[in-house]
Amino acid sequence: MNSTVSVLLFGITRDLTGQSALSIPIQTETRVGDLLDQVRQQYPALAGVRSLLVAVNGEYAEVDQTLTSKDEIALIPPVSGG
Amino acid sequence: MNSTVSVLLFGITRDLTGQSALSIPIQTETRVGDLLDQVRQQYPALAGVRSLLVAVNGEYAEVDQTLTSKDEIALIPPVSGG
Amino acid sequence: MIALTTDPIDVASALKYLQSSQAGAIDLFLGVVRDNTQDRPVDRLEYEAYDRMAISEMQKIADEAHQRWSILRYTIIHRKGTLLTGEIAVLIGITTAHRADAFEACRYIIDTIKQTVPIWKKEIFTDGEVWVNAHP
Amino acid sequence: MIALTTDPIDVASALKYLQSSQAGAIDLFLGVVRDNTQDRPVDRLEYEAYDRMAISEMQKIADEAHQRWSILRYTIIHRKGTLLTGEIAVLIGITTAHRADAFEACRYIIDTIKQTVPIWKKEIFTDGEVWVNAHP
Repeated sequence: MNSTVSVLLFGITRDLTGQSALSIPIQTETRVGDLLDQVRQQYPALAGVRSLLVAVNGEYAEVDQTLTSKDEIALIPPVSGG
Repeated sequence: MNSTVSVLLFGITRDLTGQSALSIPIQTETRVGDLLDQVRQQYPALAGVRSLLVAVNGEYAEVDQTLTSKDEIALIPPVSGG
Repeated sequence: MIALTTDPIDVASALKYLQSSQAGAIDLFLGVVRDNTQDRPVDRLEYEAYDRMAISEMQKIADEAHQRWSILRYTIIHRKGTLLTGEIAVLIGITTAHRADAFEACRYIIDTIKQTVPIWKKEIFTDGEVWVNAHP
Repeated sequence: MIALTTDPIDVASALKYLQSSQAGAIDLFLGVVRDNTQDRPVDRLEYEAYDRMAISEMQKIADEAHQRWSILRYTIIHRKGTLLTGEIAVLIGITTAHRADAFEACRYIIDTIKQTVPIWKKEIFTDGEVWVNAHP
């Protein structure tokens, strides 16, 4: 079963892509690591970012976590709050 | 040459002696340690105080510092500010 | 109390909130917007947050601090939106019975906020802009 | 800025004083009068100082902190006279470019004040009074 997830963008990732969310096709059993590979392939501009983490439903996710189309997914570039 | 110094009291030392200053006779070359001995002899009530330091002209003094009648001398019981 | 706000941070109400009948110490940390740059003066800063996650991450940090130290009251307020240099970007206030707990908890919270909370800061110059920390 | 005062400590004016154009961090520590006693509730506290020496000892501590850390502005205000529980007995404020300096200097100052500054505190109960720290 193929579907599409929306990936929220913030900070530099939004500026580099010119978008505030990306539509990324995922297959069943797509993992966080696979999503990151796909995002980097589709948006080579993101290579300049020092590190990219993924949040799933508002929590930092490990690379082997499996994604579903119901998840709220976000790319987290290096934070600079405080 | 004998003279008298006034020793300022604060906190518990004032309460124990009922005075805000003591008149203590000193000889030439009296040192801080001698003064403390004399104070303790004249006012045995001060024995209950955990520690007594001496300030000379607003500075903590060592026991071997020599006193003159012009010095401003104070007993410093354990502090509890802050 | 945890907040993410576009309004200027009100130190006086934070202090009022931090009062406690058993309070012996209050440590209040203010992170102030500073002009980091050497040659190019910063015009303003833009703070952006992934709101939902920023709040839950700040809550996790506060919960962890509660586990580690004896805290009577706390507040963490982070600003977002446009800030000028000199403005308060973050306030952390900790009320404890004993001062060591207040200092240690406060420092733990600000150090951890800077590592994990999804908030991003962009420095805006007259001739360009830079996301802080993003590049190698 | 160092002060010993019988007036209530005004946190807002201290904060105003601590502003600096290069400020990145302000750590503000408040020592609050606490009821230390288990069984006997404290009615009030009396703080007494050897004024001249208290001020010069606080100045020495501030000078030493200036040597050790990079401090932009500081204030130390100690209250004396009659205080009720919940009132601020001491305020220490440190403004720095970087937060580690603010935390470390602030903590050094309050720790050292408690060791060396000639200020004494008496707890007053309905049925007696005790000078804190004086007895073995």
